[in-house]
Amino acid sequence: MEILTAIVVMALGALTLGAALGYAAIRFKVEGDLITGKIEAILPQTQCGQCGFAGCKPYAEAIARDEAEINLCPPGGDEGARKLADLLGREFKPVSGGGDGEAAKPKLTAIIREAECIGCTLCIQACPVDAIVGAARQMHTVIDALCTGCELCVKPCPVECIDMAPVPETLATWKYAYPVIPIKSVERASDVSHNVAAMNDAESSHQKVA
Amino acid sequence: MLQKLFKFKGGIKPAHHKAESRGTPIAAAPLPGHLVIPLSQSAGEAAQPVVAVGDKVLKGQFIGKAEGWLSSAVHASTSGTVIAVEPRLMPHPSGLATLSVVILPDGEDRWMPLQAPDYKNMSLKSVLQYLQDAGVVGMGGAGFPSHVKMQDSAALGDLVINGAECEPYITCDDRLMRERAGEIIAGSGIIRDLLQVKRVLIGIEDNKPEAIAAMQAAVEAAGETTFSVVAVPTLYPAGGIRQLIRVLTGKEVPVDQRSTDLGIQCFNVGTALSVWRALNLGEPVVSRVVTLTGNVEQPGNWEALIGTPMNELLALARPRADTDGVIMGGPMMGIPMPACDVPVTKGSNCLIARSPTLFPPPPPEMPCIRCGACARACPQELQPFELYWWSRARQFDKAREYHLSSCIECGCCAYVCPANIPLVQYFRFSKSEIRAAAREQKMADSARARFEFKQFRAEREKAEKAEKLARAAAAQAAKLAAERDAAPEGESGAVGDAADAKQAVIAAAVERARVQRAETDSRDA
Amino acid sequence: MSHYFFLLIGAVLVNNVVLVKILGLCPFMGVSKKLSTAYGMGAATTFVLTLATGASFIIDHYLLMPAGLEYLRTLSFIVTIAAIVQLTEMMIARTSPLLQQVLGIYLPLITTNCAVLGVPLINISHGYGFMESLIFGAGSALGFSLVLVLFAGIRERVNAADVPPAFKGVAIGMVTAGLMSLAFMGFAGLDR
Amino acid sequence: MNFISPPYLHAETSVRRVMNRVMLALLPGIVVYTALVGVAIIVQILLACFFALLFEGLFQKLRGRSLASLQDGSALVTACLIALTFPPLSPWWLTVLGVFFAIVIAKQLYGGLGQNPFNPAMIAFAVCIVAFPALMSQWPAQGLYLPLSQQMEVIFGVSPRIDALTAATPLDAIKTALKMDSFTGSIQELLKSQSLYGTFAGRGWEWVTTAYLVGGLFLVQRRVITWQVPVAFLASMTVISLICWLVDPTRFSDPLFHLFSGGTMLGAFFIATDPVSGCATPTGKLIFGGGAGLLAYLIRVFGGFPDGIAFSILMMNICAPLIDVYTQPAIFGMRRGGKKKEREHE
Repeated sequence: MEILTAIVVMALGALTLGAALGYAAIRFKVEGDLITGKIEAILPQTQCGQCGFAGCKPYAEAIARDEAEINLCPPGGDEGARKLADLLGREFKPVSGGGDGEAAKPKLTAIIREAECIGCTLCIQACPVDAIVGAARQMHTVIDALCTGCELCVKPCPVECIDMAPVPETLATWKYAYPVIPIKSVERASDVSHNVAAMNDAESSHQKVA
Repeated sequence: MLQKLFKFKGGIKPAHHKAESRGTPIAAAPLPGHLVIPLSQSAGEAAQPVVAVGDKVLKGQFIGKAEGWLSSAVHASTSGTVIAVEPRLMPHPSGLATLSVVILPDGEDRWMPLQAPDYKNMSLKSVLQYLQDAGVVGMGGAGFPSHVKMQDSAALGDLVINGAECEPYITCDDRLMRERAGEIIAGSGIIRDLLQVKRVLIGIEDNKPEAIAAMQAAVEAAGETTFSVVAVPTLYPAGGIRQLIRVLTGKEVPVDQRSTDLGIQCFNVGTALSVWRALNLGEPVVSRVVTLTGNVEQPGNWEALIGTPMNELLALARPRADTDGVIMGGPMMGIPMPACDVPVTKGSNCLIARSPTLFPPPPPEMPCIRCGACARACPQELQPFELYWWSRARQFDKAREYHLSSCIECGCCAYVCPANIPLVQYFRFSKSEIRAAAREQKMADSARARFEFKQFRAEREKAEKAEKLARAAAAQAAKLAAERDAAPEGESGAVGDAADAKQAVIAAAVERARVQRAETDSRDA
Repeated sequence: MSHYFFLLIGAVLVNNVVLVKILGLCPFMGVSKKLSTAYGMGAATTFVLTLATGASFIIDHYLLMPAGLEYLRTLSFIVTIAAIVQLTEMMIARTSPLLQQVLGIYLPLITTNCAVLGVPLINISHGYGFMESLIFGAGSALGFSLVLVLFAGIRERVNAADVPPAFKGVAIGMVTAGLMSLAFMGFAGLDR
Repeated sequence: MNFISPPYLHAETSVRRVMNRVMLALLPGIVVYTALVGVAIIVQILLACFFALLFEGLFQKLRGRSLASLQDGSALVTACLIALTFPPLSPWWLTVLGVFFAIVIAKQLYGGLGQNPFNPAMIAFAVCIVAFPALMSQWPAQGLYLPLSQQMEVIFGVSPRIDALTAATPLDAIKTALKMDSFTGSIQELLKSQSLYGTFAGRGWEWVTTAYLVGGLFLVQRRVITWQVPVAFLASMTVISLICWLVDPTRFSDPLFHLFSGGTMLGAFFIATDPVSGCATPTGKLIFGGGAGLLAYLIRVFGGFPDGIAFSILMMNICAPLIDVYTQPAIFGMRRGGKKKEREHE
């Protein structure tokens, strides 16, 4: 008898709650998700596909659906993975799999050896961000400023005339280093002493003038 | 002189070390063996070279054309021959090279014909254009083009002429004010007229009584009534723009605004002199006064040509044997030079010969104990230990929350730090990382836009193709229906032939390229 | 009145649900990496916990006790709490996008928060009345939010510290929580 | 070769010097304390210092770091504070245990100097008083001066049972009396009747705390610490004890008693002022000091422990990061003249 009461009470409770929830699910339905946009804003938009998805947006959607790890994006690096971890409240995982102190891969840009280009337009089609210009049977060239370094154009080239080269440092892109005692300072030191020698030479030449 | 002065919080009082170099008058430096004139000498883009190797140039001749409004023109500092236009090491902490014009002097130091402009009857815009072409930039060190600072002159009330020279060791502005006060006042007068301001405040630290007296005398001699020479208390960094404005006017420039938003514009005394020279004599900026001091036998001030290699210039002051490098600027904010032969630029106010005894290497960095000494010393009233904490951990968002962008990198915090932490270096690191991240974000956004557009295009093309195919198929079907009796084979065969032909062309090209590469490879080997 | 006051203070500090009763550690460790999220979680928990104590009191007193089904307490409380959380989440998602942004991702986490189950059970074992239950519930929730936010403040700093690699992350968080618990022992005896 | 970066000039300061000044300021207190209870306290200090350096060194070795950090003096300051807050005749292993918790758990696990959220010495005290409440309240009976050999026996002995030699501190005595329902008299009478306790805070002990006060004032004068924390600490304790005393002078002792008994002065000038685990902003320091003083009074009078300094400071340590976040002072250009605009420019 007691068991029966228990079953009835629980069943009633479950029914009530179920009904309420079911009603609420219909009544308070919302569409759209905010999170994908936020994830995509963090991804570096190289559209390189190294994550295994066809671009940054599909990857963002996969993360939002909890179907992908957050550490699959090499161009975003550990910094990007950390931001994703923050946003999603997940545990941070280093991208490279190695220690997180590892130096990031230098940024690359594609360069077409123009003498060898046959003008097949395959690389233009492969470039996800329209950074290669040219026309059929004409020489192609990469617009440096637009290239994301995704390397997607390298494989399609039938004559293998596309190289990936590190982006040279300019005054605009130069950054101050993290303040640690540099280990390679020996080279710099010899450089300076060489220059001091030069300065002393200059001094003696001046004295000669005087 | 009876001006009410204000205070800013923080600041430090390091030993001045100005006595060494302030005693002797400014002397003209001899012509160096060659001149390396960097084309990047202003805050904007590098100037474009307008001379080629082998060209003969005269002193003051145009050699670099300004590239955009924030850029500034560059001139030959002496007469001679252009022997190279190539990237050379520049006086910058990066140790990067920039396009420079190398001139072999002919020894005559002959000016090109100079003609002073009739600036009083010119429009403001053309005066500013003239200043840009004369290469007038801030002589205090930052090298911000002066014409840009004069462009929005609306609603300006005060002009501040900065003669504070608060950094230890440096005395070039001190000497300049003592020896060329008249020109400086005249230049300031020109700026005042261009900007149409009501009041000119000349702030000079009170450890330079001779300069104050000279400037005072020059003001009286010129009969200027809008000028007041103000002795400000010696406290580093009283020469910082925001700090000087605070001391002189009591106004605090809000963090997200510029001084001009409060109706105040600020120029260095050296800049005022350059303006006077450019507009009264027609002389472009080809030289500047440089303090040579530090580990040298004969400290002093020299008028040096822009582009003089630093080691040749410093040799005039006879550096001692244990000198191991050069610092451009003062001991608080100066930049260690990547090499000793980098050229003097328009911003090189001081060269300090460095030695391990003069500036002993800092003791090893200890952990921060949050003692707060840096916060008490910070003239911007920041919390440097918090900035350090987050910068060290590379949490740049946090560093930004603690107003990293307001840091003026004056070095007060690192000066007082008991743990010897190179705080400024941490802040510079953080700032450049933040800048880089912003740049990358911008690039990523535009990449996304292009990617999405490309996808949209692909979709559209696909749709169009599908439509076309459908239409063609329909036509084909109709045709087939009409000509069911005729031979259907031929047409599809033709299509196949066309595809084959295209394949053959590509294969031939691939073959050609392979041969070509093999050739180049064998050549390389 | 003073009885209620001491009950509240006791629930917030002296018998703090996390640091003294050691309940609700999961969200305490999980959602304390950033201050902003800690605030969101604290607010959501306070809301749900207060509601849950009230609801469970009603269920216990008017459903389970009359039917003699006290042994079904745990089960029925879990179901009730889960339903309340779900309902709240749906309502918030619909009615207030702002609140949704603040609380959205934390609400489902509360379902599995043992503090939310523990506090109603403590209420019943102490024999609190309805008003007392509500105050104890709200006090516990405030205590939870308080230490969560304080903990997040410490963790933000500690995460930037030079912690030995073996102790990085949750490990040093556990040590910190232990030391906080130690400090909260100082309140022992203050509620009388 | 070191990293060369501006500024190249540097003021004459170092962490070592700061720590040395703190030790120097502790000296008057140590001297008076020694005069009061004997050489035992010196032995305890040496013991604590030795093990503090040992643990710190071992940990640094374990992490593969250089031992240079041993020279900063921070471990010694922590060790001194532990020795001074523990009962002078506590067994040696108790001191060592305290040092272990302070140096290894509270300090090195967080990365060492400058990174610990809690005051190490107070962690040591709290751990030990929770784990060994009897030993930690075993203070030598006031005025009882044991010969050195006997003190060593107590500290290093195998079975140091010296109940006869120890007594409750005045703070403890009052609390015990208040907790007893049978207690009817006033605490003034209690203190006088025992004749053990001196003029205003226990015989002799008020001189130790006065010596701490002198040392603390020296630190303030030398700018090693700022005034905010001690002033707020002492002020809040004065105010709350004054209020309670005025309400019922028979049950609550006067402010002077509270200021000069237990660890008040040591806490206000030497422990709550620890910059690492405390607040850093001026307003934050006031809140920190005020909160610590208030909590210390509440815990020592109403709580379950003989003195509340350790717990109150740990409690404020917990709050410190948050207080700092919300008491950030306006920066140059955010206050006068300018509107208080939100950050995020540029």
